[in-house]
Amino acid sequence: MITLGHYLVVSGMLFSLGLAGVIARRNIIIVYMCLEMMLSAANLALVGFSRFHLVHGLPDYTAQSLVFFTITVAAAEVAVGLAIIVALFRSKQSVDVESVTKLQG
Amino acid sequence: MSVLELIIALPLLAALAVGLGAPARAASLGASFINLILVLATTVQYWGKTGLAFTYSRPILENPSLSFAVGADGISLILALLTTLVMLAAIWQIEDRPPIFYVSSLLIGGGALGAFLTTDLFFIYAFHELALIPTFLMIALHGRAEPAQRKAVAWKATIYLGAGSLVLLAGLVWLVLEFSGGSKLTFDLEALRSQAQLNPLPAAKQAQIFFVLLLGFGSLVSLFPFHSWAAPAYATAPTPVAMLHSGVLKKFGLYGLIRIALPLLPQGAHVEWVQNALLLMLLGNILVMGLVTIHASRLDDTLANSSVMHMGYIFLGIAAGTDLALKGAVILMFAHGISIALLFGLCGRMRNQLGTLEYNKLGGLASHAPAFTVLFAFGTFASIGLPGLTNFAGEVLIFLGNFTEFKAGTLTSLQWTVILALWGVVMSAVYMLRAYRSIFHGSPATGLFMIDPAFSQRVPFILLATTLLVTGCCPWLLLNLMKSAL
Amino acid sequence: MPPLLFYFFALITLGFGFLVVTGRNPVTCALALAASFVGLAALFLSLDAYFIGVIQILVYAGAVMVLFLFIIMLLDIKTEEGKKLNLPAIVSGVLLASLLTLQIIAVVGSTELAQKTSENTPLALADAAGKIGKAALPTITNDLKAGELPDAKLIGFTLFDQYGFHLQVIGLLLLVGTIGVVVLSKRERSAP
Amino acid sequence: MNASIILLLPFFSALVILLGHRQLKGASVLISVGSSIISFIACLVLLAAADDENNNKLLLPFLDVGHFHANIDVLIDKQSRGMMFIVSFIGMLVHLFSLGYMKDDDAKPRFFGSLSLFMFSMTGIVLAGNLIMMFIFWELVGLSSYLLIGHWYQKASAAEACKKAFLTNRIGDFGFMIGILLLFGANGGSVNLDDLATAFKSGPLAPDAPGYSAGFTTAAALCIFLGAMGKSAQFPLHVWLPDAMEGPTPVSALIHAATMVAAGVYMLVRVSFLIEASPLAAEIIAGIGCFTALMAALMATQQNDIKRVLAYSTLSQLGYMVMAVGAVAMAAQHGHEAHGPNPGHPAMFHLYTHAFFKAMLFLGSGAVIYACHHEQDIWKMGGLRKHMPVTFWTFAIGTLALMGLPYVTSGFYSKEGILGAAYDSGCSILFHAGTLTAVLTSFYMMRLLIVAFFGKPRTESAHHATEVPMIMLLPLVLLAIFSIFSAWDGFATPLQALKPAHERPHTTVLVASILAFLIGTIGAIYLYRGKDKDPVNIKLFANKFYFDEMYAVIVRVCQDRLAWIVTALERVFVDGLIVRLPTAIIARLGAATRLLQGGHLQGYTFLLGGGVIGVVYLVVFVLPRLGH
Repeated sequence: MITLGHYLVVSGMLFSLGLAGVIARRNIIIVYMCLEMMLSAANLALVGFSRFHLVHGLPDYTAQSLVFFTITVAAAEVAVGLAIIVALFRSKQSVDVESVTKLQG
Repeated sequence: MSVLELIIALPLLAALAVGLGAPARAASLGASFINLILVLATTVQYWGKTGLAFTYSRPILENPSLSFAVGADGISLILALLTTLVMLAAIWQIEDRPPIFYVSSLLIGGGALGAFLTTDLFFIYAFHELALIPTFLMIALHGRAEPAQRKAVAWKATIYLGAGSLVLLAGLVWLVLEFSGGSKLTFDLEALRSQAQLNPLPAAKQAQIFFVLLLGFGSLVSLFPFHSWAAPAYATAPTPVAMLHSGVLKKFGLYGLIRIALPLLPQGAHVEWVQNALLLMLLGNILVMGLVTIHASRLDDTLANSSVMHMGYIFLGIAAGTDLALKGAVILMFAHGISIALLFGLCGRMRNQLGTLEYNKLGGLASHAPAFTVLFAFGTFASIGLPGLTNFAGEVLIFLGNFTEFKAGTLTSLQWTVILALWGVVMSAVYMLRAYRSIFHGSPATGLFMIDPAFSQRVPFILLATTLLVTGCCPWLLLNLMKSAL
Repeated sequence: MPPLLFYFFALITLGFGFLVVTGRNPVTCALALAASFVGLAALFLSLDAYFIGVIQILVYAGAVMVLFLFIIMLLDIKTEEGKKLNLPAIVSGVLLASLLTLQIIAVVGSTELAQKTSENTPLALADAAGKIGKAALPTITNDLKAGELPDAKLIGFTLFDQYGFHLQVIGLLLLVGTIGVVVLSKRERSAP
Repeated sequence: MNASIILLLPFFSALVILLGHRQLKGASVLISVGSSIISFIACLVLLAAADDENNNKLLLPFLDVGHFHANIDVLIDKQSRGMMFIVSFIGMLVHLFSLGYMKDDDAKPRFFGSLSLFMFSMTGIVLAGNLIMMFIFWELVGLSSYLLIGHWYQKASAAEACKKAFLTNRIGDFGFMIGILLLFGANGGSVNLDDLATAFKSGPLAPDAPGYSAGFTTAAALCIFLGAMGKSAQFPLHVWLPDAMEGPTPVSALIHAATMVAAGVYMLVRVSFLIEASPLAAEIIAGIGCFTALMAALMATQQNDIKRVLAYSTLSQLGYMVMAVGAVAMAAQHGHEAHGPNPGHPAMFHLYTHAFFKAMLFLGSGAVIYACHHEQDIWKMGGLRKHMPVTFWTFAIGTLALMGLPYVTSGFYSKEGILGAAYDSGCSILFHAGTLTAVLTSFYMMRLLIVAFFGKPRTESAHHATEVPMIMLLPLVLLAIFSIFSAWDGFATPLQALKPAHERPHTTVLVASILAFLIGTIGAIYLYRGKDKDPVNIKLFANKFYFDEMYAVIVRVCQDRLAWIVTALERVFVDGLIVRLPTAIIARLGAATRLLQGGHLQGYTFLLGGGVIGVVYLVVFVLPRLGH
């Protein structure tokens, strides 16, 4: 049977995939997509927990509201992020991560 | 208001006055001259007394009982005498130099006097730090070599001595904590001393604290492994600073060991591993630095390294810890201070007139500058340890002090070290006579010649040379000051 | 929800996720991401979170992916990706990912919480109505009595009942986000 | 009282000369000569007192710490009286001689100041009551010999010679100090000579005392002997004496013939109780003395510089005396006390006769050099007999005394005494080597006499040599008288004390010394009569067994090379380890931290991920096991 563990494992694998993508890829857009994947992996875990942690016999909706908030924040973030990428592209003419080392310590 | 406070305050006030624009040479010379008279008067007054005299205490803090307490016994008076003599000589031989020279000499002298004459751990440490700062400044600003190297040497000395003082501070704090027993923290040396008699610490702990203090004081005094700051610092330091630091300030570490470490931690030095470590280090001082000095090819390097080497003998006296050896150590501190100051002063004068101190470029100066040669001869033969000059009395007492407890059959490790250290006496003769021979004897090198300094310039060196001769012929003058057993 | 379907959707999500990470052409990555989000939404549904599942598809698969595609097209990013493989980065990425997955599997495996399945934690819809308390709206209690889960209503209720303030903040955030986007993407007239 | 006059007068004269030589101009010479005359008169008064008990008076406090006292206390007994007479008498004569010899020297005040300093330190050694006082004056004598040898310091050879002399003496003093320390420790903190003597007989160091170790006594004896070796130029430390001839000749006469080099032997006789206490040390001392005597005699046969010949003959005679000290100590071991009623010691007897004729020979050679305008090579002299009759006759007497003309000269009696002591010492080699040295001595002295004074003048300067002024002849004549009569019984009463008992030596010794004299003389006459060039040419002896070269190599390798290596090591290890290593570590750390803010994105995420994994691992796996 499908246990909570299965869901958590899937969310973990999805998260590590996203993390690997962020680390391995050089194109900022792809990095950004992997970031979105990591976020949604977190959502999966949250929904999993809300289903299996019952409050008055019902799924725990606080978790789901948190998922709701994450989704909205992710959306806002994507918008701003892409705007930055556009501005970046205009000044550097490349989306390569290596070129963006202005913030060197 | 004890006379000692006046003695400490005088040079610091003079430094302030010179800083604010008073005529530099007149003020500083006057201050150091009066100071010498005062110290001589107090020594005469102290003649025959034992223990602490002229004590006066101004309490400052209650809980960690801290007070600006002054007091002097035989040892601190001898060292105060050394300080005032060398300070007068160092200041007198400064000629047409910016006032910073006078201010720094006064500060170093005043700091050293403060360290020797106060009986409160806190102020002993504070005055020593006060005296260190001008040394670094002067090496960095007016050192001998070109700026880059001068800065490097100044940096090295600062960090080294800073680290040394930190280790020392750690040791002192540990010591004070150990003796406070959790109740009232006191920095007063006398209180600590009585507490040490009442309930002495266990030998193992004493050994540990003693070792930390030894490392702290050792690196201030260029004990063997921690000596690499000394030679370059003295070689590049301007003459008055070199005279004062190697002659006086370096003795603070040893004074600290004798005044603080030995009475409070009597068994500290005799625990097996501490004694072996100390003996190895001081042998390194004597034998290794002896060879390094023989290898030096310039006069200032030789003098700087030789002052590091002579510290070995004083540490030998402290390692022995017997009454004879400690008094010998104090006399040798006094004698080495005067002789090294004399030599550094003359070496500075030579550098100004000749421009170079390389042995192979010099020669035959005696025929041109006889008075200078005689003064240099006094310094050379004193630092070799010729009887009739003070160094010998100190050295012989230290050697004898190590042989008081003796069984005919076996030699303890201490006595074997003395026999090895004795070879240092031959080595010091080798490098000093080589220096003397290559500078003064032989035919004059082309172009390089030196005329005798005018009488007024010779006075400080004559002053130091006569002290060496007088206290050399009758060392009982110094010994009677230290009647009380150490 | 039969296990087979779960595995199928899990496979879709992870497969397309893998495709996103390894894809050469950004466009293919973007579409793969959309597909992976759909798979994910299916998983949400399997967890009786219908509202969230729909939202996932609407917001993520819809809006976010479209935005990405739009940007990719706008910036006309060629697939010059294949120039050179940044080997150390890839290796470290893969290494870290596998380490993390192993760790998660080990952690999940070791806790008994993970053993819960939808069978052994059934939703007690009937008695939930009583327990939910007076403040609940009649619509919710009627649906509960009728035996199905008014998911959207319940979420709405919790959102507006407990997290009202947070909603305002989120609203404000979105507003600021949009203004920021406008400011950022304005072309500087006076740029030299 | 007069002991303090003898001791302190020269010190004050030296001090006055040092301080005021510019104002005093010529007067400083008179002060120094005056002080030597007054101290000689004071010494006569001291001898006249002739109160026999050994009075040990405290003159000056030096070091008193608790119960330890090391003061300038004076021990006056037969031995120190006799030695004091020699020192002050010869010192006065040398002062008078150098008035003439150093007339045209521009640094006269410095010369006479150093001479007074020497008289002060030599008197100090003679009158020393404890070993530390002896050590103090030991080094002061070393200093004055440094100043006197290096009088003409402009000459590079003189500068090197005085440095060499001081350093070799310093090595000797190194051993001497260790000996003093050992005795100081063993004798419970007192180094007074009388206490030590009693300690060896009955006190803690006596053979029957508990914890007695023969090894320790030998070690102490050999260390003290090392001090004597440095001063009396015995075998390993003999290299400085021939080079010391760089100094003016009166200096050689006073210091390197009569007094300073004899200080070593004087000290050995002073501590003879120590040497007798350890048989092994006695044998070693006798061996070294005998070897030095033989070696120096061989070297002397091939020297061409008049002063070098005399220097090597001094070395040889000193070897004789040290052999005598060893032999007497060995004889004492075998039970039969060698010397009779009065405590004279054959070594001391030879020392004081040798002091007279050797000082006379050196002053004679000084007169010859002065006459031949500073020419020192005997092959450039010749035929001086006719030009300088008085110098010739006094020089001849001195040579015959040194060679030991039987029954006439004092040299014969004292050499016979030593050969007798060697004979009864129970070790035949000593006696045979001693006789061989006697042969060689008469050989090279007769060679010197013939080549320098007989035959015809070989060079212009020898041809024009004229007799030296009266002031220089007076000391020569006086010393010549003493060279002959000093051994006769009635003559110098104070010196009688130094003569050993007169039981007839064995006939073999008598025959041997006469034969040695004859063989040497005939050999020399036969070989060198009327020759202009040295027929015998043995490279080994001429180059002094290549000791100087060997020592130069040893010094260069052992000291300079080692110094270079040690400096390099010290710079690498100590400086490196304590200074450069920490600075390098800190610099490296700095660089590493800079890496963290490298600005590249992946780095951050990687570290982030790594951190997460670390924390999870820690929390989930490690902590529970640790029991938190």
